[in-house]
Amino acid sequence: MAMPAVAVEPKVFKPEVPPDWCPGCGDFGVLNGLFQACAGLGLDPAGVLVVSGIGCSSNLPGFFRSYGVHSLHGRALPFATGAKLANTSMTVIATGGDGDGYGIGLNHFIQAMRRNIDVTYIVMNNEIYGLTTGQVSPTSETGMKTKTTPLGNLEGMLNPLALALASGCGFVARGFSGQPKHLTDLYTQGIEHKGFALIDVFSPCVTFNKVNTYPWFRERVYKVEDTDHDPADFHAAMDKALEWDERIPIGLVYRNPAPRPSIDALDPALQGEALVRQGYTIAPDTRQDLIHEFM
Amino acid sequence: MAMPAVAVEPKVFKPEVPPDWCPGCGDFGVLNGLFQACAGLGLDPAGVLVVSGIGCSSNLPGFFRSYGVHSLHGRALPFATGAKLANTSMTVIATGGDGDGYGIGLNHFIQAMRRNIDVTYIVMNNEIYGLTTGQVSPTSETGMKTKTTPLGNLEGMLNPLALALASGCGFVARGFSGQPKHLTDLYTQGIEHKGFALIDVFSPCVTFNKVNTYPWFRERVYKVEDTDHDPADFHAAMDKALEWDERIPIGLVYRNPAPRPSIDALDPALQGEALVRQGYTIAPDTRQDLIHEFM
Amino acid sequence: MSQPELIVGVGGAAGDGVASAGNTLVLSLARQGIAAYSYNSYQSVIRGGHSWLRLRFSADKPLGVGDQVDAIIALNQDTLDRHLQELKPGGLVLYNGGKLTPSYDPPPGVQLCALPVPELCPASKRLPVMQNTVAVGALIQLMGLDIGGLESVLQTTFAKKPAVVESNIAAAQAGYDYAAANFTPPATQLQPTDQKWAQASGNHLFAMGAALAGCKFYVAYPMSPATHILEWFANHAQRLNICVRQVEDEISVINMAIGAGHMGVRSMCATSGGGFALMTEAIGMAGIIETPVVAINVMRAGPSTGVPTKTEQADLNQAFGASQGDFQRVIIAPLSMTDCFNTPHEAFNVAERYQIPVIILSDLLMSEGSETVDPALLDVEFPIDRGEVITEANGGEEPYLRYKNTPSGISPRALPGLPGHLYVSGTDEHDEDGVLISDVYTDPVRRKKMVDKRVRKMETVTSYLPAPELDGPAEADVTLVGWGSTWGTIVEAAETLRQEGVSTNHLQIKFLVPLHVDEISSILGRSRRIIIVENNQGGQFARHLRAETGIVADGHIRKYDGEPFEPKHIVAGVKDVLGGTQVVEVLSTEPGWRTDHPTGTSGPWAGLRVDEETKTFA
Amino acid sequence: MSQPELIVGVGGAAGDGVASAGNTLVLSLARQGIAAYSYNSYQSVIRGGHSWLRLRFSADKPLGVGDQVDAIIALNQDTLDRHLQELKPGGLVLYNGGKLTPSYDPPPGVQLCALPVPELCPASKRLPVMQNTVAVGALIQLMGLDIGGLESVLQTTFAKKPAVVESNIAAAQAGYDYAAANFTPPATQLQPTDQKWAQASGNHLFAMGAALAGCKFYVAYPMSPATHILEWFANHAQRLNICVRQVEDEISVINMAIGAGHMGVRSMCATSGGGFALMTEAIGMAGIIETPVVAINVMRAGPSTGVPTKTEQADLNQAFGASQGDFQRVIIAPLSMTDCFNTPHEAFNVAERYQIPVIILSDLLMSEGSETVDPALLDVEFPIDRGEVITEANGGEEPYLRYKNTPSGISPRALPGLPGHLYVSGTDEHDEDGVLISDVYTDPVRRKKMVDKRVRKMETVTSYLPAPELDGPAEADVTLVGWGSTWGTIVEAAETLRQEGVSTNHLQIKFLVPLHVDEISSILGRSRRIIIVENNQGGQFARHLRAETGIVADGHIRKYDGEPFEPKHIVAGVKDVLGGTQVVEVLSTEPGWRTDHPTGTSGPWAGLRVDEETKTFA
Ligand SMILES: Cc1ncc(C[n+]2csc(CCOP(=O)(O)OP(=O)(O)O)c2C)c(N)n1
Ligand SMILES: Cc1ncc(C[n+]2csc(CCOP(=O)(O)OP(=O)(O)O)c2C)c(N)n1
Ligand code: SF4
Ligand code: SF4
Ligand SMILES: [Mg+2]
Ligand SMILES: [Mg+2]
Repeated sequence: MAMPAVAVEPKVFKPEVPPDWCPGCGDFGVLNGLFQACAGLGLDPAGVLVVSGIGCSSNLPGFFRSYGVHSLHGRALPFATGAKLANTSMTVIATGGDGDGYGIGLNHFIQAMRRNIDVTYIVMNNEIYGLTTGQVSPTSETGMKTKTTPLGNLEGMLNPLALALASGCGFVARGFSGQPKHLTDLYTQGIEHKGFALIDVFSPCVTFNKVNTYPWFRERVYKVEDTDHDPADFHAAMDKALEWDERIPIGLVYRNPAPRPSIDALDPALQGEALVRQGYTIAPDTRQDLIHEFM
Repeated sequence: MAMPAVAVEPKVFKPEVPPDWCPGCGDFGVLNGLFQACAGLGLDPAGVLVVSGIGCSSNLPGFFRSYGVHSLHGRALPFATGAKLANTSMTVIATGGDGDGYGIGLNHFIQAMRRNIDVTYIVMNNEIYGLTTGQVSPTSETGMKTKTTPLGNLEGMLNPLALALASGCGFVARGFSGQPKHLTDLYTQGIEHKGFALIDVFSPCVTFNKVNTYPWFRERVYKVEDTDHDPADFHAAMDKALEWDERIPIGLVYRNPAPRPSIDALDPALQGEALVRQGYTIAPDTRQDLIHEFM
Repeated sequence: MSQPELIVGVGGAAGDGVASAGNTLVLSLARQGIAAYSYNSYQSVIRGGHSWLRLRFSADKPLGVGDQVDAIIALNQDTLDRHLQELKPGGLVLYNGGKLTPSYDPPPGVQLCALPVPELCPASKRLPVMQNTVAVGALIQLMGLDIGGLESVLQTTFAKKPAVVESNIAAAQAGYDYAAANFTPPATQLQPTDQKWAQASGNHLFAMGAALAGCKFYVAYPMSPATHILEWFANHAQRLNICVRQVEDEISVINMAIGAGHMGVRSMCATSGGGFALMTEAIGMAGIIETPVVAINVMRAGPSTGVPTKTEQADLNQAFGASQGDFQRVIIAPLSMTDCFNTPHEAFNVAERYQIPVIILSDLLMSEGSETVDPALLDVEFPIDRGEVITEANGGEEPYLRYKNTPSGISPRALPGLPGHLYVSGTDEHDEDGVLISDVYTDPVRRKKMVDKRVRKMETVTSYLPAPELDGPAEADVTLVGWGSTWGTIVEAAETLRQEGVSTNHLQIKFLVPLHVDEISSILGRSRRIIIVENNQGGQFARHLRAETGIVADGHIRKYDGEPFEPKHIVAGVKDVLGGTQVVEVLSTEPGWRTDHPTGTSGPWAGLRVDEETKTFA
Repeated sequence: MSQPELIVGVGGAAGDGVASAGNTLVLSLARQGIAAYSYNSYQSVIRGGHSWLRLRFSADKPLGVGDQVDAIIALNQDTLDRHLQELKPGGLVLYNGGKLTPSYDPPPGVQLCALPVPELCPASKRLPVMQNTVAVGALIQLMGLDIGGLESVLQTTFAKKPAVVESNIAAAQAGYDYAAANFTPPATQLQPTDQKWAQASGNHLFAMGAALAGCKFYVAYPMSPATHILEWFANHAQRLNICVRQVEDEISVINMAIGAGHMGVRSMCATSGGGFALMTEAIGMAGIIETPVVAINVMRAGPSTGVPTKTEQADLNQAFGASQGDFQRVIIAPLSMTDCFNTPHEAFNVAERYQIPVIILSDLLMSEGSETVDPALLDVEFPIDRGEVITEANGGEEPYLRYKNTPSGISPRALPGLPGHLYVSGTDEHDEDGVLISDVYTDPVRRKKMVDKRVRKMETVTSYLPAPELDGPAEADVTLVGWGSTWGTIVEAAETLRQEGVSTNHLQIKFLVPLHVDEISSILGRSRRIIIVENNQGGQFARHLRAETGIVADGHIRKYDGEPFEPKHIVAGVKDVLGGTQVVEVLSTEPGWRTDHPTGTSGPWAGLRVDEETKTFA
């Protein structure tokens, strides 16, 4: 797909169907940022595939005008990987929630980073299971009371940024849906990054998470771009990833200055035309060679 | 189970069935170390449960005299977790391979560390799929030729120690089956640690991994115990975890100086008698209360 | 049903208080000895949308959701617009006349009961949900009941806020009095009784039933419509000393459950179809290592994510085909919410006695719907059958054979931890002592011996489990056959058919695997016309019945539009079958309805109508 | 089989070169126009253990592993001890007389052919595997064949090492000459022909067949016995420009495969039972989003990990019940290794035409065994049927309906990337345009419409797929019915039965779902006695056939001891059925065998004997 460098109108990506998220849900901001970023990059909706799992957040492809897939809970990344490998000319964006990506889908998340597939992964991290109406999530804070932890969560809180760094991810960022411009910027860089890009987004669930609310985040988040943080420094990035206190960093936490090529750039079968545009036939002499291996 | 502090003979843990691993397989060393450690700790075989997945390494419980389970590929940790929660008086050890624990079972591995279940996890990391005769593993080095990567592995190498640190694991160690005494020591500490303990063991597959052989490791490994490494220092531990070069560290890489209590120590239902020893009946007045909630 | 009954629909958006209005109504009537059955058709959005709760009341316990509604409480305009048309002749609709106006003429004989809520309850201006109390008060009056039940419920509900109690009681009284003065009560009036009723969903009854049956370990991953089981357990874990955990996925769930079961506790988990798919591999593990475990699959409309808030019975094939190879399992489908309470105890007993996995198939109708239950039925001490469990440490003379080849196929089970009985359980085929057979070159004899041992266990299961019994006259023109949750609705349809002169009896199957082939064949062998009723498209039970018994039904009544059967669907379906149709596919809509339950009064599908011929939208 | 045949067993430990000796033998004979079928019973250890490769040779292509062996090459003492007893009268055993001695008397009429290997090939002292070449040379002589084929194979095999070629040819010649001078050839002698043969396993033929059918994406996680498909693809990925990936688990595998299929490439994956269990959830996704994908389940003996190196046909229930809800799928079980070559092309065509998941059921026998194939059969260009795919960008006048409610149920498919056809595919129930139905309050009409649309697709599938045909006389006393890999062995058993005077015909089923109910019912309706042969305990196919057609077989021949059927098992089984047994359970052992294939000559089970009555060990 030829990517016109000319920006288009964000409304190009707005479908007729309006989102049915709860009024005030953080996911609206996530979606708006994506309209902006794709428009800014001048993407053609027909050249974009958005793949999600299952969850409130995973309803996003239904509210975005492009090709889309609303797949299975936890399986957005494998689906997106297969799709990208089959058609490397598409811009592939995977989206979902914390339960989807860091709970049931965690193995795929880590391996996708290790594999380094050229997919931008946007996780709407509300630290709760929204669609199923308020159960504990791997990213729920220790001690948090939810429908399934009435006495408080006894488990540790999963740290997606630290895991991403430990998994060799070349682009690790965190945004906040209350800061839409900043978010758009992170998306833009993530989509442009050749290889797996993680954008974890604080996207408050106004209905079921009464702790990590908009004000809660507003009080705490600060942009690493406003500090002397060097996103090329792995150790500094790990420090940022571990910061979870009165101050919580958002922004581009890490970008590998010498990133490994993505798997789609390495696989010999993918260096010519996209697979979907290749013919089905194998030349008769190749066929003969294959047969002779059996003789 | 009362744990006699008195050491017993290692042969107590040796069953009649001899291991059928290939002669020279690293897993022999792993098993021997376990005989020694359990004997040194004076454990009673009837109070030990060893749970594995599927793989050459996962055959270990069959060669160890205690209660044992040879479960499903990748599922040793959930099985072991359920078993430990049901009977907290058992010493529960989970074992398996790199494919088992870091491939198909990776999600459980990360979440078990986050959950902090009191299980000691020994991974025989031979950087290859042994039982299925030599395919690439998540821990195979980039570029490595295997049966399924004839042109060399295109993916990044998974780093179990870094992931363990990023997942909040309180005890992170690496051993080498060529250094049995050191290994025994790590096991002993791991079993004694209250909470999840990871012991990743270089256990060469002499049949299918022609790169990461005994000599290859012997040339490279050094003990962090022989350096001024401070296992209480998270950042230093992360540095050790990332070291993979002419020199590769083994030993106790990290031990949280203020470890979180393990989940079995926190769950209110587990603070009395082990669940398996509790009666089945619910007092009539409690029953009445339950009914009244519906009225 | 000999006692008078009334069906009430409460409609509104999420946030309008539909569920709590319904709950108040049910509890108020329950305290006056009137039983209820309720089912909520709701939308898969967290706020807004539309929710339609149907409540059926009678002194005789209602067994299902019933047919058409007698009365509606419309909490918003949308409800008026959608449901006014559905009222029975003689029915009535209650609504806040200060806000809402019907947008079309009601069906003939339907009474429009506009409540001047702003005047009756000035507080409703600040607190719009007060309108619900006014309407409930009015409805109770129209049902012919005393207001005392409602007052006592309001007292319990707001126990900690006396001012709220007071204002609500005033609102209720205002509605009650206004209705008495201005509206005509329906012909049917309910009679209070002395019976006490508890009200609970199938999910909550599963949970409580399991706890009373000795469940000590419950693990799950949230999935509708099974999540409320987890939530009940989580809320009672500390008090009942049950280890309750939510973990990373359903694979972990089932493996933990089996791990706990293996150590000797009664261990259970629940999910819905997609989560159950992920559990299947481990179900096979439980089969070969012979570990008791109970897994509940609360079915919802599939395939795949499907319609997560709608009901269906289409996971029988999946339960039957769960995991590779031949192994032993039991599949049970409880027949009602009350039966959900008993099923875990039966499941645990059969699981432990035969050392097998047991799958329970429930569905959204039962799990999210609720019914009133005689509290005496819940006040039971279940008999516990753990099967052959070795509890004594062994002297060590004889080696212990965990998988001993006994005549019954059941090998006495020592629990890990017991001295003198060390063994390793493996998912590979193994010999009696647990040592793997798969690690030898070939061993046909031992392999067959061990398969046969496990097969033999099932020889006695059908006699251990109660056989199904025919309901109704021994001889009849029509035998209705159903399974699981359709029980109550079929009972009622059969009664109606008999009243209408179609002689009908009824066989409902609870134990699906193994099937009581002899008993069923002998019952159905005497049937003149067999009609199978199931809440799916493919006829999964019909296939199972044919596969096991060879019986081919004469007709099929199927429904797979997401909504549960109503008795009238079955009554009409039977007539269609008698008229020559083989497969009747029932649809929850009526020709002529203006909205056909469409998707909203605004949005792209607004105002669409069903083409009555083709059942597609014009 | 009219042409003479010889069955050879090659036995040794892992590392003794069993497979390469067998391969050399097969290729040598293939170059002289003699066909072969081979199957290896091996142990699940990487080194040591025991391996027993059976090779069946004839100018007429053998269709199965055959019955008893005519000749043995014993590469170690263990092989002599175990298998000497199994030789047919007139048979012979070749072994290194310098090392091995029979430990018991051979069966009457069996020739002991001790080769003085140390003298014939002094190099064997340094390189023990040289004994294999000596033995192969000797066997070729005894078979009545020229040594030229063997020489040419040795030349190709060691092409890069002339010295090795030379020493091997010398060793082969020494064995050949020694046999000519000292041993008596068996009565049966093979005749060279001009036919060219290729030799391949079912797994390799799957892979090549898929590649020739346009497969562009292959993804897998290693699992025996399916791994060789992945390895073939990995080795040919670059040359054939196929994206081949090994990923973290089978869940990822199937979701990636569906992701790729969704974009428009022909996409395939393979695994065995346990891995397939993990794939089931996504099979349902492919069903509802209507994405073509092909998943192979190479069955091995279950349940659970079971006996990973042994064969069985017991995953039909799992394939049938894969995933929750009612949806459309096709299940195909190829009939032979050669048929494995054709099956992917049929699977892709039906998957793409009907936009459904297709499950292929192979088994260890076919996938790890191999047969010779006429190379002309492999030199084909498969017809490609992609179904209705939209390739032209749309002007944009009419909105594109991805799930259009067409009369055929098939909705023309635009591939993502094409301008003007934007859509979102969801696993929730959706309307024709892809917009979710599950997000509305209730929509029975649209829900039913969409289910019905998908159901309708299957109306034409059976006519698209070839119906099974009866083999043998139209009228017969016995009709043998099998499915999948048992085809060849049943063909041979039927022939033997006819020769022995039992009039027999045979129906083999390849397309299991949907079943050609009409054709099968009409064929079997004329059968006098139906006997179903299947390689499992539970009779999964018998159940399926009864469920779909109502047909109840008169007898069942089942085997679930890990070893494949031999014709004699079926012949004897038919006689047992004719004698009144309903279910014959076949066991691969013979009363009186001293070792009954036990687990080793050392270790705890050494020297055990089978109690002939009880089939247990004394
Ligand atoms: C296999 C499976 N298990 C469980 C579910 C039920 N389920 C749907 S969404 C969800 C979690 C949602 O949480 P998250 O991913 O954080 O998304 P959110 O709704 O918070 O945006 C779950 C458990 C499912 N659809 N599939
Ligand atoms: C669900 C499932 N998928 C695949 C397999 C096949 N399998 C068995 S062991 C194994 C990997 C073994 O590798 P590893 O865990 O590293 O153990 P090793 O043999 O190297 O010790 C695989 C893929 C299986 N048993 N189950
Ligand atoms: S429940 Fe929470 S996450 Fe879901 S739409 Fe509402 S606010 Fe958003
Ligand atoms: S194959 Fe490798 S891992 Fe397996 S037993 Fe042999 S040496 Fe050990
Ligand atoms: Mg969430
Ligand atoms: Mg390994």
